[in-house]
Amino acid sequence: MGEVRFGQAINLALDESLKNDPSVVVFGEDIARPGGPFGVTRGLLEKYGELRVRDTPISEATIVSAAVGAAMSGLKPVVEIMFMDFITIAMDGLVNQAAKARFMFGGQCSVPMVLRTPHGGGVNAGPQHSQCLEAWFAHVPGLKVVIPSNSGDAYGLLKAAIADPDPVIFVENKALYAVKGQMDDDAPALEIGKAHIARPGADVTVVSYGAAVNTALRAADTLAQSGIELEVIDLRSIQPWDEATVLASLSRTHRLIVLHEAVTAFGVGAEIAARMADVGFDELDAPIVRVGAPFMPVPFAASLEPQYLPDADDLIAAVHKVLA
Amino acid sequence: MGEVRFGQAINLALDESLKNDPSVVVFGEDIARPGGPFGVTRGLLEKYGELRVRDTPISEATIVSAAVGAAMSGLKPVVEIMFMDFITIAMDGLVNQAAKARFMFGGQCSVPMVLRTPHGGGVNAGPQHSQCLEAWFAHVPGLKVVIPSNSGDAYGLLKAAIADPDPVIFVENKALYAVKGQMDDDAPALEIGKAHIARPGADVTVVSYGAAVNTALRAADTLAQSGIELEVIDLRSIQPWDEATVLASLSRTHRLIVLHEAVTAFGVGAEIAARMADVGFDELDAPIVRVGAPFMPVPFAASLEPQYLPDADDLIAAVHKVLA
Amino acid sequence: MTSNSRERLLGLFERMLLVRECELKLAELFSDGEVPGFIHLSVGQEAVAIGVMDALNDSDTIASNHRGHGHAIAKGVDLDSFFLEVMGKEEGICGGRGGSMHVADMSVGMLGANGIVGAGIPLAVGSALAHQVQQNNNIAVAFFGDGALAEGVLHESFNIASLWKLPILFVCENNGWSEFSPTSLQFVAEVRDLGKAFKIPFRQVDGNNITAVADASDEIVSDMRKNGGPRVLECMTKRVHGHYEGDQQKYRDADELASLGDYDPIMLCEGELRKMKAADKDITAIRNRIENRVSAAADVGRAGTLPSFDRLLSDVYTPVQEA
Amino acid sequence: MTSNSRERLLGLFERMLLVRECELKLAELFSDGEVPGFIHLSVGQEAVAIGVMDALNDSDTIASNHRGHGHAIAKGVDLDSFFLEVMGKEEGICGGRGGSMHVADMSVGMLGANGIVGAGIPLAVGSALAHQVQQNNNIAVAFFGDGALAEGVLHESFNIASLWKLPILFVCENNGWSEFSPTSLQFVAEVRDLGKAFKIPFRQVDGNNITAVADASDEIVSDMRKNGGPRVLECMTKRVHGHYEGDQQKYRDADELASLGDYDPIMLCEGELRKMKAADKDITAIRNRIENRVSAAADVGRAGTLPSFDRLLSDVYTPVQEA
Ligand SMILES: Cc1ncc(C[n+]2csc(CCOP(=O)(O)OP(=O)(O)O)c2C)c(N)n1
Ligand SMILES: Cc1ncc(C[n+]2csc(CCOP(=O)(O)OP(=O)(O)O)c2C)c(N)n1
Ligand SMILES: [Mg+2]
Ligand SMILES: [Mg+2]
Repeated sequence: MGEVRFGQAINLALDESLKNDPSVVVFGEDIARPGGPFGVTRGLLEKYGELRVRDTPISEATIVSAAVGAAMSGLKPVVEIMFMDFITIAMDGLVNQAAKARFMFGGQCSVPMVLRTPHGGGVNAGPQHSQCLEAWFAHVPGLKVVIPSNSGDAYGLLKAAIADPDPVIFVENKALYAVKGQMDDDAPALEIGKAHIARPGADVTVVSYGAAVNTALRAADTLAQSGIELEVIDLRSIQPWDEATVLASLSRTHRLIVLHEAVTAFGVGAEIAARMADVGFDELDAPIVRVGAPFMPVPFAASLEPQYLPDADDLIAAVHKVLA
Repeated sequence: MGEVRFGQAINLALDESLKNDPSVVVFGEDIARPGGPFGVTRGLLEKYGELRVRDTPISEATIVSAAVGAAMSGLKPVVEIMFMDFITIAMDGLVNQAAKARFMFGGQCSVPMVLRTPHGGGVNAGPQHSQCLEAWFAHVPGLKVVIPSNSGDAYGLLKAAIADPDPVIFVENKALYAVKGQMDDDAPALEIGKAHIARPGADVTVVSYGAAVNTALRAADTLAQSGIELEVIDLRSIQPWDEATVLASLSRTHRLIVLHEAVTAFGVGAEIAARMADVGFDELDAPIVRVGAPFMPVPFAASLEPQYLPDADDLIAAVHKVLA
Repeated sequence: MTSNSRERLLGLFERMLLVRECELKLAELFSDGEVPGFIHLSVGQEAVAIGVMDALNDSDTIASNHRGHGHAIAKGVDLDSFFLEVMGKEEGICGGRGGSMHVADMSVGMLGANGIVGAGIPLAVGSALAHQVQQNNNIAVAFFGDGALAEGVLHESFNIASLWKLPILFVCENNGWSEFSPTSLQFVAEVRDLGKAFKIPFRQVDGNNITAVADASDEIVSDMRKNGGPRVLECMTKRVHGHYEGDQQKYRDADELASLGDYDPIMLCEGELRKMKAADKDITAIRNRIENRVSAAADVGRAGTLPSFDRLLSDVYTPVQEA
Repeated sequence: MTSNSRERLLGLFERMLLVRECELKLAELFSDGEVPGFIHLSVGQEAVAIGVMDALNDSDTIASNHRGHGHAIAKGVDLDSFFLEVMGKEEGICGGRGGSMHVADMSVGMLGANGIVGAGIPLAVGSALAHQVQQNNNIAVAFFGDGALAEGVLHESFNIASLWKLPILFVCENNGWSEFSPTSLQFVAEVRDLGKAFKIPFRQVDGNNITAVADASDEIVSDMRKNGGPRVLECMTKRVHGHYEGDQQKYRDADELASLGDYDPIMLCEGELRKMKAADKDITAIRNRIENRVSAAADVGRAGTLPSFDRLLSDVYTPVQEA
């Protein structure tokens, strides 16, 4: 299939899932007639009709809880929350209903739903349209959290998420939508919970996910010129996350950095670091360093946001720190 | 003043704050006429009247956002969310409004509000009435999170929280409400962000907060009999948390365990551990071990909940592990 | 009055009595320390659960709330499994992980009691959406109290249900109280006016009159199956016990408490049956049957095993199917 | 018609024009790449902001939404600080941290635009609660669009405001669209009927007629100051530009788009002024004054400095006062 944009890869995965499984339905704000605020759901209404592809009112709490009820009644809903920041309104359906139904009902049912939502900055959208809140969901037993870094993974992981019997939060970095990437029709199916070594390297393990993986790869290119080889691990999913792959890499490099766009404090990196400071302790030759956003809301101004967002330079500085 | 119950200490702090500051108001579900689901707000309506102490409808989202608007308009609201699990409905007011107002408005205003809410298990209240979700809020720049472990601290910290100019989530472990503890009228005022060494000890640092501190103290008593001395640090607040005190302790003991009732994965302990695996790396003589709840919703049955909740035995096992 | 209608009323009577006796038994077990946590009894409100469920099929779905024992039993949850669950036993319908506030039975379309006030309402909307997409002519029912009227999801759900013409019946069990506060201090609107605003046909019935509830439900549900779209049914009823078992209800007037007996749906139904000349022995037989059934179920509950922790982790996520 | 009413209308005209010209200037700056992020213009809706604000004092408070430039300017945010903010400059009213969707000015009771649809509504409820507790005779106003009607907080806020008789004016700016979807596919109820259900006095006005909005607001607000309690005002209006600047509006009928000019509140107001025999030179003087004012403010905006990152961390929390 060649190069496709990240957003289009998602569209293709939705299209294919709708085509192959009549129980898949898609709903969210402005996703049907208008084709989605980022154009990601374009054409689906025309192909699959109003019964299965619906625009909703601005009622996030009910949209998400309705997806849970629908999932318990035979459908596989894929719903969209337009910006991850708005998920604050829809937490009950995710946390108290979707995540717990299977467990608290003693395994009687699964809740096969996917919630797609864009996170991240880079477009000066300001403090209420840029947050990365995935750490919240990784802390909630019963939810899965998947975050692709490129078109091919977005396609494969979204198909896996829709096929998954449990509730999956599928997070799309909005700065990636227009980015092109390789997508192979005959790529093997992706499995949620398996990381991918995006670049092998012997000196420092860099664990990342989502758009930040690309930042890591850029830093790796730069550092390679001075003979430092990063091993870049793309987690692909943060709940569950692939502890074995990270530990194996750490056992080779003995140095660990975690990079993500979210606020560092109490972020996803904390769990990776904490876990490695336990099970990987004997492998560590240097402090574990986390690179993420500073502890503040995402600022709006053109001069502020780039400094706020963790970039390749920040990672390179961290690499020098763990190699010092 | 002697021994008072944890719930009564909170009542006294509310009473005193209402008495001394006319801008303090208290509202929540069943907190006025009925005196609160746990009796914590008893007598306040009678003393301070309907204008300042109000029962609300079951409208958590609006209760919390109204507190934000009121705080921006001259009041110091103290609102109650009856169980921390219900905070899922009120996230927007906290995360997108209260936490960000000061920053995104360029420091024009503060949002002096307190949200009181009980967390924790121990009363077989089941999966939707027992959660410890404080890690979410610690990840949100702009919020403070305070969690007392005993009556005296509850009193002093709640007064500090109400006096604080910024939004504070004040978390009360519901299993503590009936527990008595020392409360001194002339105790010095408590400062949010300062930890307390609840028990000094040379062998292992145990960092904890809330009711789990008492678990740690029990384990410390037991271990002391076999000559193992735990240093138990009561964080008192997890955002901000007192990194300096933890690091200083680690520099003495060289061994670190974090204990809390919340789910271990992506919990508060992850941040403490991650931070110490960075700034405290050279001090560490053993893996950092976290003791918390397993990755599942809180089960209901009498035989299940006690096993779910981390206890002194779990901590003792962890101590043996880091001393091995 | 036909013997047919008497037979029907006897059936409804028996089912209401079943709910009542189950809950009174639970109250007993609770005070004996055999029920962990807390329980909310629907004593006095049985006509709502039984009357509405009378109109439903097994393939219809319901979402309930914290006061959901009646809904669960009426929808057909096996009685033994019900007691086992509320008592926190391994053989319970939910393996003892949920308890009173989380009884569910997917096999009879009972999507769960709920610990979060209002949360069942949008779940039922989703279930109705599934019925609509699957074009299976089933309906979904949301049961909620007057207290839940104040939650925003009610408004959102009314809107979406009406906009999308979903096959959902909103049943408000208005018992005048939400916990320790009277409705008058909680909610200013009438459900009727909300229904009208959202263009959803509304009906209010005496929720303590089983015939009224059952007849209204039958009419509404057949109308829904024929014509589609949502409906609202408000059932005016009385909460007899405390908000939770053990609540002394000091916040209620003595007069109000004293009058509750006059509204007892089971007593009223029995009066009706006697007017219909139902035989004493039939009523006595029902009483005996229910008593035996309930005490047998309670015995099964008592004899259940305490769940073991080891199996728990495997139900957080769906186990991967082996190929 | 008195010269008094002509003077008043000239004032309203000038203020509407100020909002219009500011937004058109922003559109220009935006396409020049001088405004980061995205902006939502209220072109065509100016009569709502100006008309309502005409009835308010500085000490009254408002909470706004994503389409809040008009509200901010009308409430009295300093124009230079406004441009500086939307352009992301250090000297902006919010130091460039918020931008278009977060303009706020506490000194004039503007509690902020808001990026979360519906979120301003319960904030205003809280502000009204503060006014009530402080017994200061101020009122709070919530501005929101028809799209926000579908959010649950609206329902909760109507209920609480009515229950507690809070001094809050709910202003729904109904422009028929929420983003790219027409209201008819979003919300089935009439605001009027919701107001009635919640027992809040309701009024609907032609939101493109400045006199109608201003008169209604004056009457409502003086009534509120005298008699307390909430009110609902629905202003029927038109969104002329896209949802955000750059949106091509392909989803709107050509006819609808073509007709928008007929509803322009500024043109209508000018027609009204001419009927009142306002002098050409007065109108021209206003146009010139506004043009100069706006272009001066834009120049100030352009000349502003880019904020430096170092100061940011100190505003996440309130700095501790030294004793
Ligand atoms: C979101 C949420 N808020 C508050 C509660 C606590 N609570 C449980 S039941 C209840 C009152 C419900 O009243 P109503 O809906 O009328 O039901 P009833 O108890 O009268 O049957 C409250 C406030 C809760 N469980 N969930
Ligand atoms: C909670 C939330 N959901 C969705 C959005 C995305 N969004 C921004 S504006 C808008 C439409 C709002 O329509 P309306 O309230 O009528 O205001 P208008 O744009 O017409 O002025 C939407 C869906 C948002 N900002 N916040
Ligand atoms: Mg009730
Ligand atoms: Mg609109």
